[in-house]
Amino acid sequence: MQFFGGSEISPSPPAPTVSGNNANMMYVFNRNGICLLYREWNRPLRTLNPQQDHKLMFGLLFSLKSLTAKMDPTIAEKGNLGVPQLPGQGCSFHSFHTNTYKLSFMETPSGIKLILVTHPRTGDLRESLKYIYNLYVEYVVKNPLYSPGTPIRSEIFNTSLDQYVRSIA
Amino acid sequence: MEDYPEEMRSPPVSLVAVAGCPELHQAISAHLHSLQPPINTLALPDLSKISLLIAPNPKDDQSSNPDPVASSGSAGILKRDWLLKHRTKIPAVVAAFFSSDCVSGDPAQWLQLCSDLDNLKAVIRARNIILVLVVVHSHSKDDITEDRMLALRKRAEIDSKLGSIFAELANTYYRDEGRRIKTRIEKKSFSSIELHVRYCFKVAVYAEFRRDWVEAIRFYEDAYHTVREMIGTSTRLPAIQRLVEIKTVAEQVHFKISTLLLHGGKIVEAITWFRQHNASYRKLTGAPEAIFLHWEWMSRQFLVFAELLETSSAAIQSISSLIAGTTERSLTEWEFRPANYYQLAAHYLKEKRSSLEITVSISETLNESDSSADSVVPSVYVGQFARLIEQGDAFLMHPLTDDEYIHYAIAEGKRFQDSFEIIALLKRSYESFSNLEVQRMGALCGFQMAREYYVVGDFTNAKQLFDGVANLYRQEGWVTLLWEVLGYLRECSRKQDQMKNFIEYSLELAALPVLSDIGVQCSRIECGPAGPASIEQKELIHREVFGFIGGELGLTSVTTSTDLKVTGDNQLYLEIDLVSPLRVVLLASVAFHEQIIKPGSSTSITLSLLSHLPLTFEVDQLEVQFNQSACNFIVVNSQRALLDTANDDQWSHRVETAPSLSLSNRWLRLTYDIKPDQSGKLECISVIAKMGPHFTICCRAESPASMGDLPLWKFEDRVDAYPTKDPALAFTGQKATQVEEPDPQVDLNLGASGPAFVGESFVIPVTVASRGHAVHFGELKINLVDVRGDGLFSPRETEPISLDSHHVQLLGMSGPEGEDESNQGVDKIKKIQDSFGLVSVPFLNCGESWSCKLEIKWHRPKPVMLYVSLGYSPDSHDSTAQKVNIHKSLQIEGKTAILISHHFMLPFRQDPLLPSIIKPVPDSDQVATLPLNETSILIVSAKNCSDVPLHLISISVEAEDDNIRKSCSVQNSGDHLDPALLVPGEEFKRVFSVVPKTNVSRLNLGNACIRWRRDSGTEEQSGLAASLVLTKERIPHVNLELSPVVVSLECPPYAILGDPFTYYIKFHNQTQLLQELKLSLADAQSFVMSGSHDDTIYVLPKSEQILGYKLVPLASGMQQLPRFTVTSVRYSAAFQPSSGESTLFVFPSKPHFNTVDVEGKRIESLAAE
Amino acid sequence: MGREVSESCVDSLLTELVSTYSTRFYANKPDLAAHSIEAIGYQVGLQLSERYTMDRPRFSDHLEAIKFICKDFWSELFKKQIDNLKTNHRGTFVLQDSRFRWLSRVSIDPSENGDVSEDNPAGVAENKASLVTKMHLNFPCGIIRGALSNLGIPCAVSADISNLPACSFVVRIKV
Amino acid sequence: MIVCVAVVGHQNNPLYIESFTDADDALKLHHIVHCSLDVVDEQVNNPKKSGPTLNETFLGLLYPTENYKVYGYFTNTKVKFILVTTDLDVRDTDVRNFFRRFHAAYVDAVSNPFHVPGKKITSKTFEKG
Amino acid sequence: MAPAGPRSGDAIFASAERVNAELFTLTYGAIVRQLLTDLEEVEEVNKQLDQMGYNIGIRLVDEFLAKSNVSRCIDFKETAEVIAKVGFKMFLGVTASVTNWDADGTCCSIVLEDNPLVDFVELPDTCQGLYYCNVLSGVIRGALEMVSMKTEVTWARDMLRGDDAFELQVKLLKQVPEEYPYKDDE
Repeated sequence: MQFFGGSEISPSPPAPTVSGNNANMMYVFNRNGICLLYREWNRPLRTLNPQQDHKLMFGLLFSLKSLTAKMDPTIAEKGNLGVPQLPGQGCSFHSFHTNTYKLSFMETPSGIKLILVTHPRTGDLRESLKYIYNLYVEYVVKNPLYSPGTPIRSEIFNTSLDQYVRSIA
Repeated sequence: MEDYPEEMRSPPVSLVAVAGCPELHQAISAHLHSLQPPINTLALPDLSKISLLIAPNPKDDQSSNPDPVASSGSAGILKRDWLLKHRTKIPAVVAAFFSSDCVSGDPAQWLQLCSDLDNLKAVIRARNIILVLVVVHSHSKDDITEDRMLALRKRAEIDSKLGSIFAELANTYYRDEGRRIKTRIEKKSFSSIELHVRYCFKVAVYAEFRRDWVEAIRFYEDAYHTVREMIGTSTRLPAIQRLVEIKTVAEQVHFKISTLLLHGGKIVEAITWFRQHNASYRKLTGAPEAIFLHWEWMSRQFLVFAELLETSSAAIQSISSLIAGTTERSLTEWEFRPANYYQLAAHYLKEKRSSLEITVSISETLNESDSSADSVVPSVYVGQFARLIEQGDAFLMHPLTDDEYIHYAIAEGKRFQDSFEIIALLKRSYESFSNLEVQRMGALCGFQMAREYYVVGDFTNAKQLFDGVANLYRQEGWVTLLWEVLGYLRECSRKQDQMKNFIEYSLELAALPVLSDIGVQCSRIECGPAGPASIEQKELIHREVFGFIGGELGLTSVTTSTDLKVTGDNQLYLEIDLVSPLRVVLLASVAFHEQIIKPGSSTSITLSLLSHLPLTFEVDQLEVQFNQSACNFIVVNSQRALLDTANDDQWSHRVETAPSLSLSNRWLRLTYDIKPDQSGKLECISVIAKMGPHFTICCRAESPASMGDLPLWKFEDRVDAYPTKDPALAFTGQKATQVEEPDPQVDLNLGASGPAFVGESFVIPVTVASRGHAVHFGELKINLVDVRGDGLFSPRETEPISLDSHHVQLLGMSGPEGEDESNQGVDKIKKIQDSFGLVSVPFLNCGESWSCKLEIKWHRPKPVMLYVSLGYSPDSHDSTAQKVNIHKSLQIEGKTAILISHHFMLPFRQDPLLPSIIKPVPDSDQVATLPLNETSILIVSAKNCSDVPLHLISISVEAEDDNIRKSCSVQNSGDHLDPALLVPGEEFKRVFSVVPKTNVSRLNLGNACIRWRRDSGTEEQSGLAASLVLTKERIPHVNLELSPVVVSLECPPYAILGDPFTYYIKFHNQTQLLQELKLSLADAQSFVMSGSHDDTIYVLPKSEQILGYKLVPLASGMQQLPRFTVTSVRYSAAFQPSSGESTLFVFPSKPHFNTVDVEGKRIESLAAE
Repeated sequence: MGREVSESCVDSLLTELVSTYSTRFYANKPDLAAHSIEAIGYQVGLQLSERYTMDRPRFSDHLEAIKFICKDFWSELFKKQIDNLKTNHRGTFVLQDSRFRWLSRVSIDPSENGDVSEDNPAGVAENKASLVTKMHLNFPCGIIRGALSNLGIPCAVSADISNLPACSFVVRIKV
Repeated sequence: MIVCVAVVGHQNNPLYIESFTDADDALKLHHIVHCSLDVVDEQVNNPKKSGPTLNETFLGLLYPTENYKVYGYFTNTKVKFILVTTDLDVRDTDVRNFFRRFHAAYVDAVSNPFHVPGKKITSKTFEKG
Repeated sequence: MAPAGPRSGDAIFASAERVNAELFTLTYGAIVRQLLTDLEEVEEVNKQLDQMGYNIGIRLVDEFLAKSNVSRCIDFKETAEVIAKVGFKMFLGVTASVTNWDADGTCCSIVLEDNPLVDFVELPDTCQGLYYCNVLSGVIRGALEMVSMKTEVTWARDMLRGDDAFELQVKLLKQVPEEYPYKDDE
């Protein structure tokens, strides 16, 4: 599939698996654990302050990754639990879901982590995350005003993101 | 062109001969010459002479009968004298004149005549010249006068006929001749190619005689081509001479052709023709030893053509249009410029010179035999030479061998100074180029000229030219060319031992950015004195120059073998400014780090130096100069132990030392602190570099921000860098900075009070109070500026009140109170003008203060801005020191305090009939009209429109001159009034009775004058504050009129209810005429009255008529009397007393009080309303 | 020679160029940064104009040259022409590109104010953004100026971004 | 053959001048080139005279000297190319082509970021004997 | 489930938005020259170019990953290959080759025969010692660092200095694993 004539978004986003607005929130972290983006669509109650929330989410992923890697039956030698890894090293998980929500996760070799929390019954969102990653490249990385590693503040990006997420869910 | 014989240069003119009757010749020849086309005349006293003239020469006869002897034909191409002969010796027509008496004379004469004719015919026939016989009748010699007349007449008619006859006869002759030869050409009946050429030439010439240019050109061209053919074929002469002959002929023919073409205005053809000519002969250099002949010949071709072109191109229209005309663009406009050809002529002449030199050098051995060259002369044929050998009395021409010829040619060649010839040529082209503003080609010529001058050792001329050229090359950055020129210049100045120039040129040379690869090329060039333009050469020059600078080397001058050096007694000092070509040698940029600095505080300054000399060099010391010399300082190169130099000003300037001052093509950047103590502009003027004891370069400082680019060429051996490390400074840096002035420690106060009134001289106290600063050389500047911008005075001011045209005026200023200003103030006032003042302030110590008063007078109500500025210097020692300035300004309103108004009233209950009023003339202006000799009343009122109480001193009416005062009496009723106090808004009236006496149509009463002063409280102190002010207002003039009838009404001052009184109407006729008046009396409801209401009265001249009516008041109080209207029949004008006049007060019962008093008051009050 | 490279090469180069000059070298001297960036643009414009005017007849007047900039020159650079050209006939021209490529991705979120690291009110953020954008525009301005002056038209060029991503360049010809 | 080519800046300053003769007349050629600028000025200033088509870059024959022909070319960027050749019958088209190639070479040369107006390396212009 | 393999550089280049190389080349050239005038010292210029490259690399890597569809860069060897084959192609439109690996596979050379950066460029004598293309080394360094490979990139050959090709020596110093950025204790 081909991406992005200039900044036009040409490709058709992968069809949402289930219809109905079921995207809750989205996180983007960079390799240093800085939360570049937090965006929520429906999240009824908020218990923690943003910082804690982000930290919690990052921690969850971090440990989950090492856990999954640790549990990997296919690989012979495994580092000790909690030993840091390279991004994309070892196996990694794409998503998990609880009875109330589903968390889809994607990590690029450059350590960008995309987390999309949706309704538990949402289908496979990997392509969607890829797509969002491309949005990120087009509108964030290529925005002359954006300095890498800083929180994303791009109107175009947010709008197109919302638009897209709405279309999945 | 001049070296061509005349007959070549001008078109031939027909020639006829006249013989006999010599007394007529003069007239005839004159006449013939005046013909159009003219005819030249050959005058022979008698027929016999003609045979001498045209000696029938058998050898010369091949024109008449085809000559069997081919040798003569092939001896040469053209005879040298042939053309000349036909123009001067061989007439087309011979006219033999016989006077009738010798025809009808004695047989002896007759026989004589016949014989003459015979041998004349014999002579002529040989050349089939046409013979004309003219018999001149002249009558018996008695009666002279008549004979004269006849003679004249006859002569005249003869002449007139002759003219035409001769002309056509001559034509026929030339035509026939031409035709005869032409036929030969056509049927190729000639033995040799030479003859072919010759025939063509002749035909052409004959055609020219006939002014048949087309044919002429045709045959010349034919001749030309044939000649060209001969080159391969002919074998007649030895090779060199052969070529010479051919070329010479070709040259002549070509000359003919181009002349004809150009005179025919066929420029383009001419040029193309010349091009071919040039092309076909340029390569024919001939034998090497004779090659210089070729170059000479070439040069001549160009020269001649250039001259032809020049003479004719005056006639032709603009070149550009010509070019537009040419279809094929191969012909560029430069080929139309004579300059072009001069240049080339010069070029070939140079070739000639050099080749000649070579030949000479080779053939030095032969020199001794040069004498043999003397006897060589041009032979009978064009372009041939022969040795003249003397045998007894006869000369005979002996042909030359080529060697002999060469000798001869060389000998000839040596005789000429080619250089000057070349210069002359170049000059011509140079001038015409510069006339056309074709600068670059001009420059080239200039350069070549200069080089010639240089060669012949004329350095002044050379230098001047070179300089001119150098400028162009500098300006356009043609390095290699510039290099060459500079090389010469350098040598010139060396030869003229001008050390300074020499150094300058050398430095510039050394700094030139020669591109290495061009350098390589130039090594191939036979390069000028500059040597090859290469890096090595630059370095060589560099070293040499610094040798001179250091004083080691000396300039071995040509004139005095003593070599002059840069030494103590002749110092060397170079200036480099913004336009100097030496900027590349040394460039100084200076930047202050701050644009504005406080006095006494220090700032840093960066000076950056750059040089493009090939080698880096050390400077012994730098001196930096500012406009404030106190700031100057010196930077000493620590590596160079400074010699005795500059010790003289050590003490005055501060001296910095730099580890090293080596200049190269990288910026040398030095930063120093600088601490100006004077305020104002601080600018770096120049940086002076000292190298060696006796050499200094003064380099004008430049701001990096506005640093002009170096000359066009770039030095690509360095990336261009900024003069200062800090780019910000590089873009904005300035060589000048502003030092703020110390903030003033003195107060300047303007004590202003309230608005000023027009007319009064308003006083503004100014106080200078020092706190901290002493005031030296204090100066107050005072300026009045109109707030609304429209000027303070109007030049075209008319009304007499302000005779000077100023609206607001600075009257003067008075010194501090206490001392009286009359003497004290005046000498302090330096200058007081109407709107500007300059006042000096005395010395004040700290804490002291000084004050003065400004007097300003308003003539017009308008607001004014008063600017007062104090300039002083806080320290005593020099008055020139930077001054401190304080500025104050104050806006003052100028108001009118008193408003004057006036109006006239007629006397009480008395109405003059004034026709002009009653039925006004349409165009009458609205001026009041007063009855003559009657008493009218003028009321002047003054209103205080200011907001302060004013004292009214007097109100008066002042006539402007006495005769007015005579013409009418104006006096104020009642006596002088004591000063009245007018509170704001209050109005004060004064009554004047006016009695015009003399009868003038309009009367000028003068001005209403009001004297007043501000009410300065109770206590009157002596200040000017309460000075009297006079306010005038002009009373517009009034018309006077004598009223024919005056009607006045008389009744008691008052009436009492119920009791009757009489009421008179008095008619006074002031005219010499009987006046009929109609009176109609209206009823008044408050009175009962007796008598007729309408009446017609006749009043006798100068008499008075009175009507009386009894009235009984019916009501009390102020009552309206019965109004009456009087109509004058004569003037058909009616009039009526004002209602005010016809009222009367009715008392209910008889009052008791002083009537007079009452009356007075009543009048007052009545008058007042 | 028709050679091409990915657009992001140029984009990232420019982005980096600007940030280098305006934040690393002359962080506190914006005018200096602007000057250098403009100078770079100038050289590029100079060279490009040399290249793109090859084998075409000489321009007879200023307007022709400006038109050239609007049409051929612009489409060489951006594959589109200038959308709107205005002039006052007294040496001032306004070239408007309704969708200027180099600004197409410029965007900040006005709603979101500040962030964790340095929290600055939206206003500040915004005008900071517009400053950076202006800094970017020095480059195209330089290009235009370079091109024109190489065509013998000395001029001053400024840019106006009242409504992104439209952008208009104002050319004032020096007389 | 071509004896000299030159590039002249808009201030009539030589940017590049190269002569291909081993004869020692480089200086002379410089002079010729310099003088030819007069003709260029003339033609450009009143274009009615200049080449067949108005404002064409190719100016055609500027002027013939004794042994040379001088051709001119005037770019849009006010840069002048001068060509001096010895062969006296050259077809305009050849000259045009030469100039076109030369122009291309020139453009590449000035595209060198380090190019300082002045020196230039158009080695590939030796073609066309 | 397995991530689609890397897309070919040509495909990406073909599909990507492209611009005239001249613009790019000249712009870069102008930048270098301006740096030279502003910084004067060649060494300093090299440094800055590398720094710029590094910053560009940091940004560019994401575009590279997103478009090339590369999902993991663990192995240095294959990463280098991808960069050479895909990276150079998709951005500069030229292909590079990876050669002379050292024994332990931590050092290799990326060789470019063709390089749009240096069209028209000729180094003046004064700029010897300038690594004109230093930006490239910076980019690679930056990009690799983003995929957690600390490298050292140096020039082995430079056509501007008369060599027959451009050769970048890439030496892997270490691979930095991802750290947990927060202190464990709150």
